[in-house]
Amino acid sequence: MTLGVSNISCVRGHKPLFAPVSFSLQAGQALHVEGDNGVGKTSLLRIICGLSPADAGEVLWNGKALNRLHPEAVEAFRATLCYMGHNLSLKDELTALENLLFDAQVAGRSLSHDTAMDALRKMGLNTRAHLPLRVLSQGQKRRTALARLSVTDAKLWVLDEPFVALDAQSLDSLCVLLASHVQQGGMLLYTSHQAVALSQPHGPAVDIRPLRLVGA
Amino acid sequence: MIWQAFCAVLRRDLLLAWRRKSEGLSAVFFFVVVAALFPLGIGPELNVLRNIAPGVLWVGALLSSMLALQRLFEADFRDGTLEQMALSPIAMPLLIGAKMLAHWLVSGLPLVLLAPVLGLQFDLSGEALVTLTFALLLGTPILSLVGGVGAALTLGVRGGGVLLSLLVLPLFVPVLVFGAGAVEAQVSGLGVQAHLSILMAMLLPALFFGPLASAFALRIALE
Amino acid sequence: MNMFRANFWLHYAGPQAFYGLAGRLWPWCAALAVALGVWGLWLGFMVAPADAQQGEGYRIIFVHVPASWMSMVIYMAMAFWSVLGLTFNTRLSGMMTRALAPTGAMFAFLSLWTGALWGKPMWGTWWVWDARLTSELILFFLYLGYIALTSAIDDQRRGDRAGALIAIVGAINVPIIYFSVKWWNTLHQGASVSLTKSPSMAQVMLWGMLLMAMCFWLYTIALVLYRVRTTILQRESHTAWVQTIVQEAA
Amino acid sequence: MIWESWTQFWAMGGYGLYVWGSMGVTSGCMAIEVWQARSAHHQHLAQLRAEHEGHL
Repeated sequence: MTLGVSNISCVRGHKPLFAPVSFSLQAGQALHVEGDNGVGKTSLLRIICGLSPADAGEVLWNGKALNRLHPEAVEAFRATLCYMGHNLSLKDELTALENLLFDAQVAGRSLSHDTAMDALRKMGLNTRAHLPLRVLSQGQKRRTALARLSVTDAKLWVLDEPFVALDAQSLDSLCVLLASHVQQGGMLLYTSHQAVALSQPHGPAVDIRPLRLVGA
Repeated sequence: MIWQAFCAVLRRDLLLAWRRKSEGLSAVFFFVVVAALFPLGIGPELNVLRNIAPGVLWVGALLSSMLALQRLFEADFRDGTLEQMALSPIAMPLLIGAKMLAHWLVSGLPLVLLAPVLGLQFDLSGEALVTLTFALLLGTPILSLVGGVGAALTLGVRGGGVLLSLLVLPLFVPVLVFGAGAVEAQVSGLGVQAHLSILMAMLLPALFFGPLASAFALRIALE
Repeated sequence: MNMFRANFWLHYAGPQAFYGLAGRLWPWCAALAVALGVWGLWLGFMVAPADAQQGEGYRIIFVHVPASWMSMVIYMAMAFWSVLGLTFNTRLSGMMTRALAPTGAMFAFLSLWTGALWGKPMWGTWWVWDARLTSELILFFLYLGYIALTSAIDDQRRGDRAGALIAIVGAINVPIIYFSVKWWNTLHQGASVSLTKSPSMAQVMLWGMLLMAMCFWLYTIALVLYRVRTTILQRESHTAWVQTIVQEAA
Repeated sequence: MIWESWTQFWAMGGYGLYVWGSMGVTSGCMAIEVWQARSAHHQHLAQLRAEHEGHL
């Protein structure tokens, strides 16, 4: 399982956003995308996921370019991908539990009621699971979205600013979740302004590779 | 698995529509009000009303489904749900098809059910009312399916609402012609078979290509 | 002939090469358009005799019919470039489609305008809900929709692709619209008018019309090439070769 | 030549208004279109030149 990125660049207006980016990510590795505001971190993640096209270069999954020429590679890639962007794709009118259940089904995964409740409990939302999201605080909404990570079987996590708007306790539990994902052979790709150490309780810290985006 | 995802999207959208009742109902009320305005503008002469009824009811249905179309993808676009659909391993046209079905059940089906009642105000005969209902039953899904492409293309675009009508209304002409034509043919004693078959013949390809083209348009909008 | 090799076409599909090619071609097209226009109008107004039924009024066909043809041809050309653009992802396609649209809309408008001016003396009314006129009106709306959509989207690539999709959807619908309007027209037994099918159309009238049609073709080609050059300059303004051109022009 | 005088030519057998109305609007539209394309081209060139000089 390899994610390869070779010479990706992205043009907005007439100007390239960042200098061409290349890296490869194996199972059990984490990559932290850093860079100044507006340098294109979100754009890079969206290109890697296949939401936007790259202006040059390509994204490879297990050595095959992710484009129209290889539809089966794209499908296999999507089945192993879990993307969380700025917009959390939560519905205010649905309860936290409903959000979690519907989301899994749309992603083609089956999720039992109990597993979902369990995941919400881990995020400290057990008393809130049956309330419409409208009445939850911003932090609680983010935790609802993050609860998805503990129920997904996707191997590649692509997270845009996952640590924003979390209190100390939920930050810790998220770090544990990310660390155990990577140490169990998952792949993690995230952007963040803050440097956060990922480790399981009493375990070794995950070796995070930095990737610094620089303006072109 | 695929079926499960289809049902999940359908159930979610229906549930959302149920919890946001006022949104869905406004387009239906619009239809009722527009249909009631015509006699006021034209006069209560029953012969005239009977003649214009098919056209008026169809144009009303057309405009009210235009209004509803603006909300088809709007919320999902803003909150990131569409991104998740685009990245799902389930084929996107299928998920979009489920959304369109839900949308039609909420905004199209009520028009079909209300039309006969409104037709009574225009003194349409029993058979004409039946024909009107059947024509709307076949025609309103086409409006949702074709209009979905326009709704997807105008997402997040300046002046999206007006633009949507400019893009989509010309494409609705065939549905209007055959839909209203069916009722007129019924009233004037000609068979309605031909009109309804043609509507059916337009519905089938629309069922296939509508979600496909909309999914493609949504990917463009998400770029 | 190297014209039949794929490389040849790919070469000219690149903006820089196309800029040069278009720059060399458009003056010839424009000159030819003027020559054909003068010749066509000469035949139409100085040589062709008056029509037996319509008198001198028929001379409107020398612009009306070619304008109607062009409005349809241009929409098909837009659909063609759109298919090409969506399948091969060439940058040129979007520019061509966008450059074609205003001219197509203009011809659709001219077709409606001259149709109305013809209708008034011939059938006593400016507008008839005839199948052809009605479909032409809807075609005009389709052009307006395309132009409105592409100009409302700020991102170039997104605008190109969205426009391509709506152009294709429109092109698929044009025959269906025409068919439905025709059906509607026969059902209502309204004005069914034959504008051009006078059976014994004099040879010279036909020639005048064909020459005018060719004039409009070349006018369109010249103008589209010219417009695409402007768009290329704008879109490729950051490249070295455009900088050189700008420098030389200064 | 089929016309005996210019007046006859302009009158177009009583259809002058319609025939010349069509021709006039057609040529007017084309002229506007050509003028617009030209001015857009020159405007872009001028703008690019200004940007270019700004860079120097």
